Amino acid sequence: MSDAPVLQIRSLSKAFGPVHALSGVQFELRRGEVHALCGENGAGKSTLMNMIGGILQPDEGDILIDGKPVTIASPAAAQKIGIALVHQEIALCQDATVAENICMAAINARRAPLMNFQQVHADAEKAMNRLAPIAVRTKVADLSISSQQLVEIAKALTLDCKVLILDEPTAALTETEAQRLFAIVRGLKQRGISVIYISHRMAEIFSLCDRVTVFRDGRYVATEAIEATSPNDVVRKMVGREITQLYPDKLPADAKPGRALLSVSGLSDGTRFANVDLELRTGEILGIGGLIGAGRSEIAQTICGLRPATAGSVVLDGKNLAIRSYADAVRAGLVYLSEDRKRSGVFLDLSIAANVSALDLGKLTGRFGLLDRRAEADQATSLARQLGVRMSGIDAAVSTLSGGNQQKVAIAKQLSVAPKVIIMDEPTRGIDVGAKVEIHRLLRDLANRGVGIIVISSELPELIGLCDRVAVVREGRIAGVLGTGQLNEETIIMLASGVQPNAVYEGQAQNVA
Amino acid sequence: ETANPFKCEPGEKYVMNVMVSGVEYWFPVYEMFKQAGQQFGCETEYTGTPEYDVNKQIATFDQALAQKPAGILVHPMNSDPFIEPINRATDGGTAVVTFAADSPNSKRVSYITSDNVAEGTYAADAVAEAMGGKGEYAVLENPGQDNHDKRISAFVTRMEAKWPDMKLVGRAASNQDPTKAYQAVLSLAQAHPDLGAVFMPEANSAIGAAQAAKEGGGKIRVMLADVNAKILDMIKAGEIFGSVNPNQGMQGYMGFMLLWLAKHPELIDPMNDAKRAGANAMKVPFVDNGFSIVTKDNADDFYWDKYLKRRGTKGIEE
Amino acid sequence: MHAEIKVADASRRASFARFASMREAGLIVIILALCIAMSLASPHFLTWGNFRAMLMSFSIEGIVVVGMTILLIVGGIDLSVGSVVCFSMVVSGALFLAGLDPWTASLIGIAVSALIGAVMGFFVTVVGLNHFITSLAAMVIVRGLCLVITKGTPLSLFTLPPEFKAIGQGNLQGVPYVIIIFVVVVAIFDFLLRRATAFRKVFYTGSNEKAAQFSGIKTNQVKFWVTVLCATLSGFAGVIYMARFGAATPTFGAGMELNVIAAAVIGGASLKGGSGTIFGAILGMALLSVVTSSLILLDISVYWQDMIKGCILLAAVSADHFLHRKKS
Amino acid sequence: MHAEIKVADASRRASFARFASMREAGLIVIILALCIAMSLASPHFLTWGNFRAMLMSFSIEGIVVVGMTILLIVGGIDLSVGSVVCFSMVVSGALFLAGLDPWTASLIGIAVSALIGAVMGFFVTVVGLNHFITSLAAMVIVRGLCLVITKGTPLSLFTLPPEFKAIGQGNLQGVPYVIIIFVVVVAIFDFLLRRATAFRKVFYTGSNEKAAQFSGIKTNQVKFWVTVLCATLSGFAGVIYMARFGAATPTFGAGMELNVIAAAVIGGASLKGGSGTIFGAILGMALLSVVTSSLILLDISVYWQDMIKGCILLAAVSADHFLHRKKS
Ligand SMILES: Nc1ncnc2c1ncn2[C@@H]1O[C@H](COP(=O)(O)OP(=O)(O)OP(=O)(O)O)[C@@H](O)[C@H]1O
Ligand SMILES: Nc1ncnc2c1ncn2[C@@H]1O[C@H](COP(=O)(O)OP(=O)(O)OP(=O)(O)O)[C@@H](O)[C@H]1O
Ligand SMILES: [Mg+2]
Ligand SMILES: [Mg+2]
Repeated sequence: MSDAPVLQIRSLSKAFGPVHALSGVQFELRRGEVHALCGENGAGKSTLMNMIGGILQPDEGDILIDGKPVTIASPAAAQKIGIALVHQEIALCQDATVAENICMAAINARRAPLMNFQQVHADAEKAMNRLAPIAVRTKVADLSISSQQLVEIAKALTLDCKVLILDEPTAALTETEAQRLFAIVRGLKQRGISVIYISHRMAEIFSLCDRVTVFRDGRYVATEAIEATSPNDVVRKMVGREITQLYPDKLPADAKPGRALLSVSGLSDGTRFANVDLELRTGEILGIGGLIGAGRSEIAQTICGLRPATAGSVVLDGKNLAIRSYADAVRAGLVYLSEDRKRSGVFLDLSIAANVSALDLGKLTGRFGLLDRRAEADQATSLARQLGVRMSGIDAAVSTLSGGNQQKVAIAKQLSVAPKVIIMDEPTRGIDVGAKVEIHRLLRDLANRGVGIIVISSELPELIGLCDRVAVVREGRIAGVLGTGQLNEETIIMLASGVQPNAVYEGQAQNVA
Repeated sequence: ETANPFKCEPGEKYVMNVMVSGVEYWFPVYEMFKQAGQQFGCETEYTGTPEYDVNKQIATFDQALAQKPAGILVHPMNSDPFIEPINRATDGGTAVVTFAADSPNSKRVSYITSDNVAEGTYAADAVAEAMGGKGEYAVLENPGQDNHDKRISAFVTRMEAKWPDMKLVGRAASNQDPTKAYQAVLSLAQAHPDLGAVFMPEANSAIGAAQAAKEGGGKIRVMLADVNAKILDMIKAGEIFGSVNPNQGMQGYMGFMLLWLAKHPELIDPMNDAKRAGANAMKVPFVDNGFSIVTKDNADDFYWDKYLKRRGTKGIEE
Repeated sequence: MHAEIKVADASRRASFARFASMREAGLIVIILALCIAMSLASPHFLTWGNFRAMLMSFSIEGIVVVGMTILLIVGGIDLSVGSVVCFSMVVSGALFLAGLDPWTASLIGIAVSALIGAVMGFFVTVVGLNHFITSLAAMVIVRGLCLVITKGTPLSLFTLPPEFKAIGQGNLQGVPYVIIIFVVVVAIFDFLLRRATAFRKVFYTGSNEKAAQFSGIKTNQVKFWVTVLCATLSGFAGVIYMARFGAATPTFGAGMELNVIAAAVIGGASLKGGSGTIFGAILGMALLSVVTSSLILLDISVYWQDMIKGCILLAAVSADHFLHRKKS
Repeated sequence: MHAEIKVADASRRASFARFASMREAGLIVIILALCIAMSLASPHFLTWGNFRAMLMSFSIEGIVVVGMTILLIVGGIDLSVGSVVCFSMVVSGALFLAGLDPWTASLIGIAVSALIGAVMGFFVTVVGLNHFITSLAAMVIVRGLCLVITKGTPLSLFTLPPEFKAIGQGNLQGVPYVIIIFVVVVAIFDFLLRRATAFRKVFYTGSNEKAAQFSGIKTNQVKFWVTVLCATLSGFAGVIYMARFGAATPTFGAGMELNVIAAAVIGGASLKGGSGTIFGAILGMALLSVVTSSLILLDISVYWQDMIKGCILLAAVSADHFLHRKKS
């Protein structure tokens, strides 16, 4: 009996109307292993996890726990048999505190008629502090998306489970938090808990996991031991082709610097950041790095007029940008891609086509102020093809897309206009390797054509591989700007945290222990 | 030594209390209530809730009572809910008279109204006579409001009793809403092409009903109770057949008298057991203020704004 | 030849599929079913007179439904529609009685209605109150204004010139102008809501206000103008009511808001914003109207009418829900 | 000694800060300000008689507000409360007239109200309709039932035994039982809503139903029971009204829903669910009541009452909004 895998999936299928999300897949999770699940966006990873977590029901096939077939009728049922799920899409009660969100399952199971808030706060604090020092009495609505992601993880960690599913937990996290999470996962593994780990970051998979299973187009492809395979191999199985060049060529080191497209000087918002100077030149891709909560998003949003500034100036293409609202910025040719796609990136209930055209309706407006629906459809179709959005059609609601494909729609929306400068906040969050390469190539093409590109990213390899220069933000100030020659993980981490990299990791180790 | 006993003490105040206080039915009542008050040298006040809500009306009644007036002339929206407040008022020395609707089980001293049954009965006779005692008719109702229900049932009862050839072909609820009345009459006219008359117990529905009747070719006689400027205009134009209108003025004037008398029982030395029984010797249980039939011929005399202009008063605002 | 049949068949099937996938299909089926049942039960049901009566009974309110639906889509709500309808009647009527010609008076009536919408829009967008509470206050205030202006008595507008009354009472070759106006307004706004760029922004704002802001849409402007539009359409409806009834009653339209919102919700609008169609809302209105007049036609006792009406409503909405859910 | 003062000062400041950060602080300030203004304007305002009248006017409705607030928090709404209040009166009254003792009759009245809640809960959770449309249908159906049972005429319950009537009309050393019951119900539910485990689930469900489900909360059960609770409290209120009025009128409670919802929303509940407090909702109710009775005390012309009432309401809500926003 102890030989039986903790969890086994047998020829399981699931269809959403005409879309076959999964067809006859299999999967096996052994006791105490960390098992990676890989696949392109829309391969069916989250769908499978949702079925294991009791949120969806399979059309066909079996789920076996400890060798016995089970029906997992609801999330509650899943919890009862020891399955904890960290969702790809953040699902927290915005009006409740962090502590209550973390302890919600416990509160639900509680027999005592009255709440014991002290206990809840203490328990939540304990779980939260293992990951990041987020005050547990804050309302979730007041947290940034990355902090919410951490809360979501902490929430799962409080559950007494034997299978922990992590669906892209690090998509919005920086190195520091990710490392803490890995340490925790390793600790769980030691205690015999099995973990399913979904991620598009190959480095993480190869440093953390024991085995890897690959899905493609809703079908099972292969399962390998990590030692027996390589990142390239996994990518090939996922994408079905070889990816030779992960990042596009950068500007040659001796290239003449272009003219200044966007200059920010002395920008402050009075609370989160102060005295920010930035300059973006034609032809280059400027990266912005930093820890969670450093204020990168706020800086970008303030530049675009999405938040008020208290001091400083922004010059766009030689003209002083006096904007009162984001609409002015868009008109002036400055657009921003939000990091929080669910809250401010996409319209979940609207069609893909309508989402793509939201940023510039004027372009699609024909005579009498009517929308040219053919032009809208053409635009959506071509951008969706370019970005490889897996969908049933451009009329489908965005809510029916997989997480990564939703992100692609959000990017398509930005690309639908022809701006002078695009600021992208975590653009490749949740996007698979193949599509990432495609998006990076697109950004580089745009840069070469004179469009200014600023990329905010928490993924260090992306900053280093894609950007020509990286500005690092620490506690609301620019800690330094690194040129091509200086770009490496250690330097960025050092600037971002203000400490030597080794010290950072030691600190974490202590925290975890 | 008191030359004229029919005078108020300084500060003696009489209040009139109603629900849906913004509608005009009450205005003539209060107007005469006020005139009587002035003749007696009393203060008068018009209070009530603008809403159609018994709970809110009781709140305004209680508030008025908190100021310890000499008497309250009240139109209790529902009879029984007012028992407790009226009794509390009476026990505290405030006289209470009900008008147009009663609270029979309370300790109110008097009740003054026009006779709803007589109104319904007359309306039935008028309609049936005009139709030669033969034909189809329908009624629009406002189920749940007592005086309206009484008028309707009196109307129907009279038809059945005295006019056997008049056939009731439809009852619909219009709930005092002109658009609902409009739709109801249009539908009724479809179902019953020979419909010759429709009766409703209030004026709001009549505006819609008359319009529908007019669009249906004017064969349907619209009969109602109560009037307003629009109804009067339509009566004069022949678009409405007629209306039974309570004598609101007398309701107010006599209402005041009844209150005043109830407040001053010492004026008489009753020749009965009232004193020994601790009862109010001035108790007049019921007064009928009568009603008028409004037709083309007399409609001109019922315009409220013309009356106000002629009298030079500000109506309920004083 | 065989192939041809297949093609025809396929195209028929395709157009059926398109019909079935419409949000409104369920409602249409239910209303038709009710109509068939009714025409079996009453010989008077399937007559032009009866349909005309039903149409007349909801056409003017239907104009208010149009505004409400758009407002619901943007995530708002307007409880003041009944009061504004009344206010527009009262203002126009009073101005007419004061000597203005009825057309100018009506225009002013509609304009002040729009102004009320603008004030509500101000409180919603600038002050930051929600639509519910703002329009609730407006409902009370505007009703109060009606009382102030009329002093509680209906204005009799008997002297309105016939060419003005014709709007509400006349007809073009048997089709009342009211119905024509209603159909035109519905058609225009249904079309605009599906096709016009400006109205697309209404959907964006209602679906996800923050995402709309992050797409450069001035959501406050959108909400403001939709609020104004809803009040303006209410004002327009008020003027038509005035022409129909030749009167301006200060209590007119009380309780209308619930009926109008119910129609929109039955027709697929969500109180949470982001969805709804005008065609659907009008079908919702039609459903309510068919039920009401059926009960009168069948001569159901007034005591039972409410109960039966509510049950039919519940059954219809449940059926629609199932038809719609099976589809998706 | 200097240090002591500082400590006292700090603790005073802290408790002030705690007060100011309460969601309800703004409303309390506004109501107090209104009361002070009123007591300067009218000598009758600051009397026990007047306060008793104000309290009495909203105590029973306040019990309905409690249920509505909880339902709003879970993301629902109940338009049928007025009808259910009436239904409970009518059923209990009819049973009493049929010979049952009033206590049993009342229990049955409350039970059938709960049953109505259960039916609504069924349609919401199992069939999947939304609360708005379900409760709208229930409002019409239940009102219809009241008419059917009473045949449209009020039931006179003059013969109710005095010990039963005392619930609605009696008092304990000058404090009416109605007010005592109201305060107890509010205190219990306010406490439970803040502290009870079961009621926390209401907040979670209303805030994000999916997230709550993911945590194992059976949100449909939560919604079902809250719907039942709201109807049950309405039924309870109906029984008290019956004791107070000694009558059961088939039209009672019409329009109550709007007032009740308005109170909850003024008190901070959101129609989108997830937030609201009972204390706040009761303050909302109190605000509405103080405004109404002030106008009557000041002997404002009825033509102007509505308008002024609406304006004060709007001003108060705006002020509250600013006070609250400044805080956060
Ligand atoms: N509710 C739904 N309705 C229709 N289609 C759906 C729905 N949910 C998922 N799908 C489809 O199922 C497929 C698998 O989606 P899933 O979310 O499992 O992908 P994934 O592997 O998790 O991708 P990602 O890496 O982007 O998160 C996709 O094609 C998606 O469009
Ligand atoms: N009170 C709040 N309410 C809503 N959103 C908030 C709030 N505070 C911060 N945010 C959002 O959080 C984001 C800022 O995130 P954060 O403070 O973590 O800075 P950051 O440097 O962008 O970090 P990261 O992007 O890595 O999360 C912004 O998008 C901002 O809109
Ligand atoms: Mg996924
Ligand atoms: Mg960020």
